[in-house]
Amino acid sequence: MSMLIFEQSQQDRCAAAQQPRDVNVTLDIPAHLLRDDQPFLPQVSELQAVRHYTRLSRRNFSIDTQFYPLGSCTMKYNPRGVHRLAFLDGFLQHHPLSLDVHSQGFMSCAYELQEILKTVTGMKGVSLTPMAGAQGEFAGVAMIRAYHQARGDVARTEILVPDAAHGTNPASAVQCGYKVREIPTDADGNVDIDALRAALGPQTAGIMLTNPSTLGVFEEKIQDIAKMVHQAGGLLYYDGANLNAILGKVRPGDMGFDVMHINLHKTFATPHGGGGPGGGPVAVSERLVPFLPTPMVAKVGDAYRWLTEKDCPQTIGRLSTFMGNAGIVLRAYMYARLLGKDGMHRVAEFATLNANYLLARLKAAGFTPAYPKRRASHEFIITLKQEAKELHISALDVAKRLLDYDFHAPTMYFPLLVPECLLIEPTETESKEAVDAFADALIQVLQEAKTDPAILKNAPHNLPVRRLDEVKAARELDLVYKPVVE
Amino acid sequence: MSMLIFEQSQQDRCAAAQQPRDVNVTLDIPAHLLRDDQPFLPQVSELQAVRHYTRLSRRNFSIDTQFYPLGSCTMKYNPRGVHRLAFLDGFLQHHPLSLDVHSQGFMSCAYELQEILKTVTGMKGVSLTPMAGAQGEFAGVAMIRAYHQARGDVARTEILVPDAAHGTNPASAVQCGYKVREIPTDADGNVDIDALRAALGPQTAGIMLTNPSTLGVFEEKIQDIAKMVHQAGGLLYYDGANLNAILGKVRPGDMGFDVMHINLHKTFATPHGGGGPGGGPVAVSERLVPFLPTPMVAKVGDAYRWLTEKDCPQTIGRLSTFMGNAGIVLRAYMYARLLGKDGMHRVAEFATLNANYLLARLKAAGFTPAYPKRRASHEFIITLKQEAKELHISALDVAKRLLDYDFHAPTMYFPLLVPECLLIEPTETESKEAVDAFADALIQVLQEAKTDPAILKNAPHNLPVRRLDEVKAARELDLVYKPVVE
Amino acid sequence: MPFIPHTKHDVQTMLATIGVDKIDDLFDEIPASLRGASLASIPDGLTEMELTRLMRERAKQDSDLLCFIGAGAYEHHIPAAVWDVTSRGEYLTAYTPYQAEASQGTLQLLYEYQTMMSSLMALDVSNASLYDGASALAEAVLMAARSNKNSKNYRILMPRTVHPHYRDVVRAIVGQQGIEIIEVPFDPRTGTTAVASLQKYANDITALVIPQPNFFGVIEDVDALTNWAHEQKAIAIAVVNPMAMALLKAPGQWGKNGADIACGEGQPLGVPLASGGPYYGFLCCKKEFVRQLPGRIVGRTVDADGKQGFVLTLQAREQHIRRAKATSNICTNQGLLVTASTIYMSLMGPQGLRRTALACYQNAHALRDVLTAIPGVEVVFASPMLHEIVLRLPQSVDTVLSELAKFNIQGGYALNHVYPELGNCVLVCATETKTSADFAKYAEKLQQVLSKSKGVHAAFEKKTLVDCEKGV
Amino acid sequence: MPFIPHTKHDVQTMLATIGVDKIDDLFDEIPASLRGASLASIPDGLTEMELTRLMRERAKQDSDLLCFIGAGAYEHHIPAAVWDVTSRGEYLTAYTPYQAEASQGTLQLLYEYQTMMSSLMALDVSNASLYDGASALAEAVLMAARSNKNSKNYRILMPRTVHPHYRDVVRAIVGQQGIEIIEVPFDPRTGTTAVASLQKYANDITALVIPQPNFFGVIEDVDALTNWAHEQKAIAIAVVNPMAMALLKAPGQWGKNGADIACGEGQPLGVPLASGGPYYGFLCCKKEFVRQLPGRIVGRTVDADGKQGFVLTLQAREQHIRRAKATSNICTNQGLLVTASTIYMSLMGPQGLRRTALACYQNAHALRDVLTAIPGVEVVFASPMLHEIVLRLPQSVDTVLSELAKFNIQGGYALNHVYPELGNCVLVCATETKTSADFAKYAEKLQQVLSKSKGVHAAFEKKTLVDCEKGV
Ligand SMILES: Cc1ncc(COP(=O)(O)O)c(C=O)c1O
Ligand SMILES: Cc1ncc(COP(=O)(O)O)c(C=O)c1O
Repeated sequence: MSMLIFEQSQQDRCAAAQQPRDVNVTLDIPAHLLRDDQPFLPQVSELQAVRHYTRLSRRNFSIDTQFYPLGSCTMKYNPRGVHRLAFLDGFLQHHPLSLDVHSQGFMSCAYELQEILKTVTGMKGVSLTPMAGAQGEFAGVAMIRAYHQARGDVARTEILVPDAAHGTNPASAVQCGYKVREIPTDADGNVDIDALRAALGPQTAGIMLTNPSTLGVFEEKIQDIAKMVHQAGGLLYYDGANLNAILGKVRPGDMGFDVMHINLHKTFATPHGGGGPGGGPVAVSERLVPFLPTPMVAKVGDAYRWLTEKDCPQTIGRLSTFMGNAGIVLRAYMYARLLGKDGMHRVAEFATLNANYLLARLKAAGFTPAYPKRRASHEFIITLKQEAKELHISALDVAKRLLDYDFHAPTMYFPLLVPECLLIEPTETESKEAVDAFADALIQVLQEAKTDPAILKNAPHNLPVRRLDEVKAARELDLVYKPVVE
Repeated sequence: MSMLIFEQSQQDRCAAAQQPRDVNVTLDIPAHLLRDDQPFLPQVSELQAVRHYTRLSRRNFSIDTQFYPLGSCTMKYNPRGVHRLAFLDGFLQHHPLSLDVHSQGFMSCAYELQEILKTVTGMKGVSLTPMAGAQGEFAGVAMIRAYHQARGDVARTEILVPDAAHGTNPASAVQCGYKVREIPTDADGNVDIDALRAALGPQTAGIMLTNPSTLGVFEEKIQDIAKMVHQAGGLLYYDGANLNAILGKVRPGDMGFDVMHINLHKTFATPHGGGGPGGGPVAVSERLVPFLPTPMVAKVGDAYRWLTEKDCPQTIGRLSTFMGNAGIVLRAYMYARLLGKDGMHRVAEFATLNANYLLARLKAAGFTPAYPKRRASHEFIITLKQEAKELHISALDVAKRLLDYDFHAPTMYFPLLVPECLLIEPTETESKEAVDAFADALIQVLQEAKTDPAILKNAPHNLPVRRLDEVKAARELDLVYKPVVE
Repeated sequence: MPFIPHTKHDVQTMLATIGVDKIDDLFDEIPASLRGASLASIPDGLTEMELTRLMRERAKQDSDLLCFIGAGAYEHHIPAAVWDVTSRGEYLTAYTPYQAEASQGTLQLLYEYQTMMSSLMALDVSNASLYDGASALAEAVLMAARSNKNSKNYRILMPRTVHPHYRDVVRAIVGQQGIEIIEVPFDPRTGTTAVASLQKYANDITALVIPQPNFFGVIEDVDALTNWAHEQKAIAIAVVNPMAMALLKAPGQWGKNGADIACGEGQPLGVPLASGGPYYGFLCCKKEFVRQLPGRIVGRTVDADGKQGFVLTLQAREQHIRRAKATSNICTNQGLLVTASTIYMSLMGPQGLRRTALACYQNAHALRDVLTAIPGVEVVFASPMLHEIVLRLPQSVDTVLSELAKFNIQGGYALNHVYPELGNCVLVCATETKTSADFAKYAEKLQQVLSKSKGVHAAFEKKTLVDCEKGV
Repeated sequence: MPFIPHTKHDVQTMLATIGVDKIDDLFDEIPASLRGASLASIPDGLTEMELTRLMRERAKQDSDLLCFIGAGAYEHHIPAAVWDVTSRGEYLTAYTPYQAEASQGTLQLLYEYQTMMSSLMALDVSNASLYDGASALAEAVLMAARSNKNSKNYRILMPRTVHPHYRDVVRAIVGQQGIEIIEVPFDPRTGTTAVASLQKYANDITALVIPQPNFFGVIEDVDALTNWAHEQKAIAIAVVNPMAMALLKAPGQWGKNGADIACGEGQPLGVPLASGGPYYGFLCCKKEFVRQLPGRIVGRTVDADGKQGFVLTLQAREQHIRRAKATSNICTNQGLLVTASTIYMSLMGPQGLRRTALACYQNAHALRDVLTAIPGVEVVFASPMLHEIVLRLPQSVDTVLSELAKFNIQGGYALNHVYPELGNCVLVCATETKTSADFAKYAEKLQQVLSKSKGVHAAFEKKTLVDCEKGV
């Protein structure tokens, strides 16, 4: 049963305990500004609403119920304690425009997170306000732009982006008014250094990279790249989506990056929430500090205060109504405190251990790694190019069939340059048994592909719905429910 | 997957954030009193535990996910707000032995609930401590005994119980040292008055009744019965399990009852929790007030204080370590406040409306009510005696098949006197649509019984397990997991 | 209409189907004279928003206390995951798992619980919960009385070191069935039950109750007591703090043959203080007693396809089948608390539970040290203890506790009311949740309270020991 | 090792399978000079118990405040069921629903959300969320710039009655793409944007932003503004409080043809204040703009058996497909908040939402009455309002708010910093959560504060109106 909530609605029904009392008031608002129809919201009882949304939830996969080897997404355990503590009254009922004197509790957490992020990134300044990775990218590139402009260096119109980059990178660069130039990848998954050299020039504002890259391998020549880009007058942006691979082991600041974001919902384990909210704090080297987005938290003596546009005249400005996803900042802070200094580097170590172990098992079973000579970072790529050719199955089919085995599918078809790819990231919080069970399932699916490919083609079979028609969805747009008039 | 938690356990694994720090302490406890083996508890990560118990939960039916027409159990909506508010720090972290000055918040709620229960029952005194209906029955019968003893009336050794009574009634009477004598039911579901008259005598301590009875009909001669029992020197106990049928409409005190319990987890909508906790406050008429179990809450001026054995020298004593299921008392109080005076009688009205409507629909579809001449109260009985004979299916088969339709089964085989019975109670919180859908399903199952009885016999088909072997469970007792030694 | 979904139109349709005009007609079998209860004194209904405001005020009245009371209910760290998962609708709003196929979640969990609890007690089997610790002890006593065919007279030896409320409850419950409870005094120096002191009752004893740690926080010589009981052909009933059993020898390991029955309060395992409940009672026993065990029991079995599954079993012991002949009248139990405890034990594991007990031990000793550094504050019993200790104060314990209350410190449980012989004594507890800052705060305020009222209370004598030896 | 389940034995087996000796070998492709980040300044890890203690202290510092601040974030009653259900692991810990078959819960919910939000705005379609209200307005502006083929110069008219932070954010975001934001002053008597005042900008306007209610809590004449925009062939962008749309005319109903795009802050619909986030931005539009709509969109379709199901659709607008040519760079959005809002709207229904708006109206007026009864406290704008109002104080607003803070009263938002022309003015809010007792308390303390410091502040003049007319 997946009846829509509207189909359970009846005129004049309501969740009565939730309705404010009827007030008898004469409005001094002109009648023509008042609404005279009733918005089409459900009219259901409290039990109906609770039951409907409880039941709907059970039609989802989630970390709390399934293994989620989703490359680039770092789907790891989201500590329940952290979620609960963020619901403490003092945090939850705290108005964002409270005076500083009424905000010291929250500000102390934000301030300390700023400091922790500086340490783990090797950077000099941090602003927590960006509300997701993509907004962090926007902020970062905007700072690159502000930096060049502040120096009168106005001819830099291009941002370089490897072809393996996540879609947000070019999109963010464009949103900052830049042109995007793609740099190819070499056979071992590294940036093609010659192509990079050729692309660099006085028009280069900077380059956006993640390291390890979205190909699951560490960019070995990163220091050379940094030197080349800097010599050309450009700056280096680090896409922090893969920070989990190196947390506490290697620091982007030490690699030569000037600016980066951190996906709190990945490395710092704040829950993904079915697509958000996340957090995308930015960290910068010395020279970009003046441009950080506001507000930030400063500590003066024992007290904390907000830094605003007034304190930071060169800031790229404000990116959110208040200070970004404050509750996510709080959760990331708590997670950092739970890990502590020892816990940080274990994240990268065990994420890498799990990935390399899973890779070893899959290799042994006959799967083809995209970069067979390379170590896996915290993730790695399997290409099903050959299986696709021989067995006429696709990465999509394998992914859908995995769902039947009660495993979330890996990331498919990203990065775009690897054909029929699965990007697999087990994360450090999954046990060896879980990783083994996933490997067994994938091996089993490969076996099925050989003996009974139809079972893949028609997968999933065990889920609330069979394979969905996305083409129909896009062609015959049905984006809002319209009641059938009787 | 329903792997046991122990099967996911590994020596030396743990949920590290939950472990207290290792303390280095020399114990001055004699070595022979220390444990030298490790208890067999799971050794799992936090994610493993959360995932395991989250997944397990999904193998349950519940009010939040299904309609539950479970007669005698009053499975209605348990307001989420009430549950959440009971988790406020001031309630949750409050020690039961706190001084009165630190307990005024809780005590004010308990006191007001006592008053509300007096009003809705028409009784003179209330004690909240019994922890479920059965303990309330125990307390009630113990008070009857104490009453007779206090009057030197020591020859009363028998408690009368109708044959339709719930099993707790005779069991509680026995636990109070009484002999139980059963009274038969007449053809219309009433107590057989002649049999009752014959059974009454100087040995009669009292009678336990519920009204409406567990047969789903109102005992029409209740006033006569009260008079007869009282004349014989006995007292009347009201089993409050069916209070939902008359809440705010009729009061047990007015019917002539001397003592009763109230199942807070039924009428007052505290969640059943997969089998508890509940609450079974007792309410009594004037003459039993001195015997109420302690502690109770008294109000002195603006302050609240505990009444203990010292204040109540004739009390039957203490039934729980502290004051019973305090958190359930709190929830029931909140529910009562949400309903308020207007909400109370609507409970009975709409519970009765739903039951009679469902009965009407089922009658029209050819089902046989156990008492066709009677109105349903908040519940009613269907007997499948005829279907059993003709189609060779049982009430059990119908119940199991209903599970396939995503409805919890009604209560089966209770009361014992009606063959192949289903005791059906929709409650007031279910919508007409839900009641209709259930009726449709039951009608459909009856149809299946005619066309394809095997589908019933082998039901359920759509649940995590097929029909379970209870005989094997009782014969080859497997009550604790023993690891397979490799 | 809170929680009632019926629209006017629904009501009309439904009444028409039934064939009556109005809802009140459905009550027409009820004598008119009985109808129309007056609810005038009940307040008007509140919205959830209004209720929230009210309850926040109420809760606040009892908030922000620094608690050193134990005495049967203990403040422990509870991982957030415990109640987050326990509060899922599927656990919270499910009924008793009579329909096994639709209740595999709860049933498997209970089977896991039984396994954990049996192992913690080192006994063969466990039931799926009773109401609370005190009523579990009452049930254990009844169980012993039913089981012990050697004893004719239903005589139960009950040390005074057992929680006084437990003793009250046992009296209230088993007293109705002609069982005699004989209270055994404690050794005033050690605060324990000496085997020697039992000897005079050594005649037709049905059962001996053995607490560990006992109400005073003191560790009893459970081996000797268990052996003594068995020598008398009495049943040995352990009543223990389950948390402590990760560190102390468990009932099944006591003496030569182990205690026969173990029971107690499950609250320390993941259940919040919550004004005293809901908690749950646990009850374990050797397998030969299983058919006398009251309460629900889950067994593992198979389904029609041979797949593993779980059901309630041995139901023939229970009231809904056996009625007047049932082992107990219990029906609704404390399932949800067991759910929480099972998740709690899974998160703590054997190491976490043991470390918790050790942290309690360490903190209780640290608290003892800082409090007894105050002149006039003394340790009463010279015995090993776990997380609670009896201290004698130089002034009226009730007054001191009231004064401490003004600083929002809950200084402990005054013993004078139930143990008159322990006049100025207080039972003080420190669990793993407390810090040295907390101890310092307590000590500071206690010192302040004591010095303030020194003059007033100089008249008080230390007559405790004398009373105690009289065995009041 | 918090959250890492590996036993020593696991690690050994895994390393052996990989064929290396130790974990560090797995990092051997990383230049040695880069390895070994110093984490010395990060504190040691905490257990959850220790963290709980710490965070309770922190939270307490910001607790127990009586809040009359609105200014873009509103304290409303949120039914407990909203976050109880939203916090279920299946919503909380799910990823973006790219694998549609494994995400039908979230997808159906989003489809329901789109339906509710479109209807609340009286527009055809809604996306599935943006970051927050301010960034949603920035996206709306970008959308208008992409869509309006009549306008060449990307000129956006932005009334100063729009939330100042929204204006800052729009500048920071769209400023990078050469879009000009022209700020329009407000009428100092009414606090609204007069159509007449727009006329001077009437040349190649891309879009006009129309707030309702505006930042001052005042109700704008949205019909006139919308019609004016359409006369200029400009796109009308509504930025509204969604709660208010249950009472006030909705964007799609404004003027002759309705606003084209509506956006705003979703927080009032079931999202707690929480220091400013996470909230979510909503964005709705007429259907002709749907391919310019940024963010995720869910569509209804069928599965291989023809059964109804839901998928993300029109993904070709998004960065993961269209990359540099995407409608926006947004990827992770604010899904969980939409989950909460959808449940909230289901529980409130049209009546609950409308009554909430009415209760706000009533309370704000009651607060106005009690505060303006204090000598020197005056209403600034003579206009209808909803739940917020600008009041002029007889003394320095910063000082007064600081003094009120000492009584744990949050008296409102000081306007002098962003509107220097509104010198001593404060923006005060009262939602349905406040009671007359709250208003009385505020009034009492305000009176007390004002009379205490009267002497000191006598020198202040009322120069507000003058400044304001200068249009600072
Ligand atoms: C490599 C990479 N970069 C950037 C992003 C964008 O981050 P967000 O979704 O938080 O905006 C992602 C998110 O999946 C990513 O995987
Ligand atoms: C009629 C009746 N009486 C008594 C009881 C016992 O109540 P409890 O389960 O709360 O002990 C029940 C419970 O189902 C019942 O239905």
